[in-house]
Amino acid sequence: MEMLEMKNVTKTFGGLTAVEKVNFMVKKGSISGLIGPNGAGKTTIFNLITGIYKVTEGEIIFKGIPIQNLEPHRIASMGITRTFQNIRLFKKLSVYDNILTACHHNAGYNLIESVLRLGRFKKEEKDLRQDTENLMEIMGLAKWRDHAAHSLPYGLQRRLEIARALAVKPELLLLDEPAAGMNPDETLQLMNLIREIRDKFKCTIFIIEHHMDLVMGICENIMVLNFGRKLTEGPPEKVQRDPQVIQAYLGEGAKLGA
Amino acid sequence: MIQFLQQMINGLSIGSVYALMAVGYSLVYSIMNFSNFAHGGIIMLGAYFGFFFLTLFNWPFAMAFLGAAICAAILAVLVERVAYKPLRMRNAPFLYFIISAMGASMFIENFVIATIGPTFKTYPTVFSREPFRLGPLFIGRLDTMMFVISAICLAALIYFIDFTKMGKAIQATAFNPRASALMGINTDLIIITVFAIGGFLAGIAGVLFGMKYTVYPQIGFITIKSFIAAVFGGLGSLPGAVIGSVILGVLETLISGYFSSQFRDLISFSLLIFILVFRPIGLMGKSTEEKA
Amino acid sequence: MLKVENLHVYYGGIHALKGIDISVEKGEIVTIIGANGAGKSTLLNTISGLVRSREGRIIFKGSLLRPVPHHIVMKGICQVPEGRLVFANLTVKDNLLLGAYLRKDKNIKKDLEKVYELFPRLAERQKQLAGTLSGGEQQMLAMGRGLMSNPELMLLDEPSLGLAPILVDTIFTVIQDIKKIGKTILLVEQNAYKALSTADRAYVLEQGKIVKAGKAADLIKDPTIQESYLGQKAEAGDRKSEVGF
Amino acid sequence: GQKQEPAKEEQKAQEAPKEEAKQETTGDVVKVGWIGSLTGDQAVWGQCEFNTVKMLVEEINAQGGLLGKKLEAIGYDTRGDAMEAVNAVRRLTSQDKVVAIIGPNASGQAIPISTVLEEMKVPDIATVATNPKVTVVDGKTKPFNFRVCFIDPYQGAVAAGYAVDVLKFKKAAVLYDVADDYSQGLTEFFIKTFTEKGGEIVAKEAFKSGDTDFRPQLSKIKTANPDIIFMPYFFKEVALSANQARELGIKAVLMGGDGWPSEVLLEMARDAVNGSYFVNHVDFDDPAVQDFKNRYMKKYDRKVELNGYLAHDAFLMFVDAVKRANSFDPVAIRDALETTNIQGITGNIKIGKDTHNPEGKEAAIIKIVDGKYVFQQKYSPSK
Amino acid sequence: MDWFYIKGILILSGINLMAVLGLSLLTGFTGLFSFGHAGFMAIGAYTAAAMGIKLGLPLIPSLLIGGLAAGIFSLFIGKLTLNLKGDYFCIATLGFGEAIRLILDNVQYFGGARGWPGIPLKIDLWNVIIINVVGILILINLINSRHGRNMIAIREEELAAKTIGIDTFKYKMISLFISAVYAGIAGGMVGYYTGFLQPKMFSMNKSTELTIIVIFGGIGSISGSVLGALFLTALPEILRAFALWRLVAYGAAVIFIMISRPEGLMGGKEITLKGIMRLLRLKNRPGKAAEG
Ligand SMILES: Nc1ncnc2c1ncn2[C@@H]1O[C@H](COP(=O)(O)OP(=O)(O)OP(=O)(O)O)[C@@H](O)[C@H]1O
Ligand SMILES: Nc1ncnc2c1ncn2[C@@H]1O[C@H](COP(=O)(O)OP(=O)(O)OP(=O)(O)O)[C@@H](O)[C@H]1O
Ligand SMILES: [Mg+2]
Ligand SMILES: [Mg+2]
Repeated sequence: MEMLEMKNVTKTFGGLTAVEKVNFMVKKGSISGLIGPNGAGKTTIFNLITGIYKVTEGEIIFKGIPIQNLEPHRIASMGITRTFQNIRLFKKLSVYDNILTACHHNAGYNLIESVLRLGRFKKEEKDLRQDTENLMEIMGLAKWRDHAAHSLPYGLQRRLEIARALAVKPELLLLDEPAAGMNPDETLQLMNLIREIRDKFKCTIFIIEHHMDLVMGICENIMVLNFGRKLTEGPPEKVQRDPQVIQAYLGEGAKLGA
Repeated sequence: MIQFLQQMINGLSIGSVYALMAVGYSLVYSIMNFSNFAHGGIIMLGAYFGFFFLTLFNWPFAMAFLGAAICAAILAVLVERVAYKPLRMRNAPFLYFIISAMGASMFIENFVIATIGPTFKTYPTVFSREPFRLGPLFIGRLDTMMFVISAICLAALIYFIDFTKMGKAIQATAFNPRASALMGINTDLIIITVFAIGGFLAGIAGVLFGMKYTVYPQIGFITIKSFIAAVFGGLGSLPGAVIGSVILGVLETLISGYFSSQFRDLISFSLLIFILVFRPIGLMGKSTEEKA
Repeated sequence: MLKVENLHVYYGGIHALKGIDISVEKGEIVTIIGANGAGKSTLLNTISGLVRSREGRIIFKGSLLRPVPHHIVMKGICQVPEGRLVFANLTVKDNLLLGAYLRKDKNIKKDLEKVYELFPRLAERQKQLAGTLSGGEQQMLAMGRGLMSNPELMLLDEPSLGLAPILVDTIFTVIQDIKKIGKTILLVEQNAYKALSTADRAYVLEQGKIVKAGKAADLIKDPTIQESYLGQKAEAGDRKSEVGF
Repeated sequence: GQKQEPAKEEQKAQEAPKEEAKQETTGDVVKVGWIGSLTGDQAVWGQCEFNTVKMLVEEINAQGGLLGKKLEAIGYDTRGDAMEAVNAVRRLTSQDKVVAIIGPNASGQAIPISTVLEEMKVPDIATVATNPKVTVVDGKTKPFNFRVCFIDPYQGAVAAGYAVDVLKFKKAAVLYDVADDYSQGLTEFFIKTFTEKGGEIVAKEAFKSGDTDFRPQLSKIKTANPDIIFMPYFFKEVALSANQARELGIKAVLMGGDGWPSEVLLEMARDAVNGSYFVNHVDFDDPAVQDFKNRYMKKYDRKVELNGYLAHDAFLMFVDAVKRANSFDPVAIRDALETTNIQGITGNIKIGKDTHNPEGKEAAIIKIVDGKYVFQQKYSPSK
Repeated sequence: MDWFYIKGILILSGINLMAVLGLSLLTGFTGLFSFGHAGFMAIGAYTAAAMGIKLGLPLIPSLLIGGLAAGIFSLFIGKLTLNLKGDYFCIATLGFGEAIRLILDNVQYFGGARGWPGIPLKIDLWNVIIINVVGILILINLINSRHGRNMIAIREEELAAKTIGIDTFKYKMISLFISAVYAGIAGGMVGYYTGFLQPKMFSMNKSTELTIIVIFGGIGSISGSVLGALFLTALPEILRAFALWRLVAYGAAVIFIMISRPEGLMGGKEITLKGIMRLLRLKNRPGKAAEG
């Protein structure tokens, strides 16, 4: 069953075609990867899925509903969230508040109820706070509870961004280079974390990454993008032996290893 | 028809007044990314310097003009040192700069009121103020001068910012002072330069305004119009600021002349807001689809 | 050539560097490895004057460095900062030319061509605003900009961050090339394996302190280093080759 | 004869306390308040008023004080803001315990302070607050508010009456400041009288406080071809608009109100305003006026603005009321103020009991001839 | 000092505070900068006064209707302009504020520029305090709910806020609406306190004054706004003795605070009951230690 389907998706910036006629499917419950040389259009695809950019042509279908050109917040409330390549946390807020803010969808009390502190407000707010505590625990952030987001080390900031995305209870989670700036050991931990997330939160995950250890280690299906077009697609074993991929992306070093 | 032509001339000359302020103001804006509300104060000080050089020291006009511009430049730098630099050092958000600028503007204006006094000072007549006549049309002499001077300033600034190494360094510093420092750019010097140029232009505007309108502590108030014009023209774009100014001037004139002078600002503001709704980055602003 | 003595740096109450001593000789590649938040970037930023130290001395070519960034660049030290910091509002070409801001020689044009040769993608995008480049393209630009300043000592902060594997190789080749023309390099990298294979010497930084130093070739074989920085627990080694590194 | 009297009055005012000073215990200080703009765009007028009050207080003290007591002037800045004016009056009446207040010079501040005055029972004499509602609202006289100037309807009627009846003009244009209460008031009453007398308003154009360019409006006025342009605003704008009118080739006679008189007007627009008329509170050639003008000039080395004359007369009203009440009790002063009938330098001031305005105070019509203010006549419009 | 005078200052602080609270939500918590809040105050003031005088409603309903009128107006403005960014929005609000004033200047039914005297006096210290306490409580509850947090998220990082499902436009609108209601109520209080309304009272200076207070108090801090309103309303009164130099000192004080405390008085922190308790306990501890 398909979680996400891209049909002939194209995006141009002025004269530049960043993404061209891309077709791809993400299976429900899978971990899929998106790789390709720098500037291939990977982040752009994420921006299209999350509604930050408007699609020039083509369709993006999420659980059977076309979502291209919906407002980002609509798409998010339908169940797609993401992290950013350049970290975008609520910098001055604490770790706790970053996550708590993102939990807002799980409560339904309205303005009046919050201003008058009615029963529903109190109950739901308590739940939100409990959710937040749980998430911090799972993501190993509890220790940093009251630290301002911007003062965390880089690796933890990435982790916090994932936690914030999870707070929305997404069905599809998009991770844009989650391992950037991590050393191999940390990358390994991250791999385990991503698997754990998929199992615990029952969500589908779609990752952009340049760390091949990670991509090849956890992705079930990988799309390779080059110059905005799909180069190939398939399981890791297939993709990493593809001479086109080696030539455009992995480089000669990969051949030696193989 | 004659009436219309005359009104267009009126509009252009009002526009040049706005433009003359807008070049200096917009320069600082485009570099520092905040509205330097003290710019009006510097214009006013420039006007006073020019006045005193001409009347107390009996300097020849060219010398007084230059002297006033230089003094204004120095004062603009002084304001930067006192009111903005400490904020810059702490990477304060732009709101704090704006408040500091408001404080500075209040300080400057009232300092002048308390020392020089609130009275109006009339510039000595340096040259004839007779308007040029073109058949039945009247074209102000000072207005023409302002128009030409703002055009020259604009051209010079565009050249300086876009085509010189220093200009590039200024833009780089505007974007990220830390990274600029890593390029070997003396960011402090760059910012001093920007404020000095801004102040110099303010001084020029000040003397011309003084001659046109007399000198008084609130003469800088009209800067608010150039602020509006600069936004309308597209923030961060120097030609945008000037074109915005001219358009605002013409627009106001036509509204006063053909609709209602009572509701002039209401109509012109509504039009501007209306245009912004369709073009949210102003006339010449650069479209930037935010990159995530 | 560069000598850092007993360097202490604080961020407010946080003691980020706790008495660092390192030295870099002319023509060497020295790398610093360490976990996230160890203080690597802080060290580079202190050398280039962006961050002030509370205690300690930095000596470059025999004279004390004043902690003023543009002054330090003038002396011949150039940093390629972490997180790229390209000038988003300027074009690619202008970014590169700003790298050569302090240079007055006639080779600027030639060097520009060299950078384009190294990163053909930048040549294609000369007129594009740097802010709209992809992450990796920005990283290339940052590196190219650093090269344009033609420094004696280059401080590289995670130059391979966000780059495609093929380009990671290129970057390390470039680093070797720079060394060949007599420049000195201080390299901070997360990709410790690559860094140690490229460098002559290495320091290991943990929580603001140097915990190990030595020849890179020796450190790469050190089991504790292998475990905590190279991600090589016994079985991981196999996977690495399987994946193709 | 008339011209000699104010001087005499003043002399008396200054001599009388001398004798009393010996009788009562000296050393006590009685405070007189003043409010107005010392800062902001009204500062020119405010500073002149306060200077005048300070000078007069010093003069009285030099002659032994009033009812045997020394006076002290306490002035507070309002920067033209109504709320500030309220606070300043609160402070004057409660903390400083002044016996009376002089000023402010704008109706927008004079109206809101009345509630404080009534609560604290301290009288106020406004200088140039010309809106009728300063002293009377909905037919009720405000007990503690007085003023020394004539009001907008009167001034507007004088200007319009003079233009139609004396100058025989039929077509008038009005340019006014839409954001200014004074300007709007004069405009309203000028137009009313002018049309009542059979004249025609051919153009009514507005600008906004702070504007410096009036050519769009003037160009439009030019096409309406009026005999006279009424410009009811202050001299800086008058100078600018007059110059611009002439630059556009407009030949119509210009006319204005008491916002006009100032040296600056003549310096800035000497030729442009040549032959214009305006309504004034004083005849500048009056000897009594000369005396005050010279004293002010000597003390401050600045020319006195029109507000100074009115502040002078407001102070005179206060001194007169204190003497007649023979007391510094604010309520007694208020009662005495209601029956004021003195000769000031701006004319005869007879306060109406129901209006608290100087009744029948004649306006002076001044013509500008070759850079001089030439008194034409005292004028009040015929009914 | 005399209580009568202090009471005056307190009432004025209270009126300012009400408007500042609203602006604090918009600027401090949602990160939108407005130069037109005096316009909302004006709408509230004139509506509330009309309710009282023409319809004979009592104070509180009049104020609420005034606030609501301002709020409804803000919806129109917001619909048009909330998509604009930074200074563009700022200019739009400035234009709106000035436009409102110009309309009131021209509406002779409410006295035009000459003002509207004779509004019954119904404001005293007690009802000012009650209104403000209610206003503060509402704001605190709002800020500490998901709705308030969503607004803060917009201030911190709008794009990220969108991707976690926050309808940023809607929340900006809510924020603008509530802040306009507060401003409208404050405006109503002005009329019922001074007994007089005049468009001049709601000039751009008033808007900037409010903004200065918000920033001065510290962005994103309600207690900062309270302290800021008290302090900055009292400051000119304290400086009365300086006469001519009063606003010079005021301007200097604003600059000084900005550069020495660029986070504002409270710097985004709040004075809370817990905090005060903690502080007290800290102070007590050494004492206890000495006992033991
Ligand atoms: N807003 C924009 N305006 C103009 N060009 C853009 C814009 N956003 C992206 N591009 C261009 O589109 C291409 C694809 O960019 P994208 O960010 O998707 O690359 P990417 O695959 O994520 O690369 P990387 O791995 O380096 O992050 C790049 O060449 C980039 O310069
Ligand atoms: N501006 C700052 N304010 C406060 N703390 C900071 C700041 N910059 C860094 N730190 C802290 O100083 C420590 C060292 O940070 P630094 O950036 O030097 O680490 P790093 O080794 O470069 O890490 P990474 O591999 O993630 O880049 C960290 O604990 C970090 O949280
Ligand atoms: Mg990318
Ligand atoms: Mg680092």
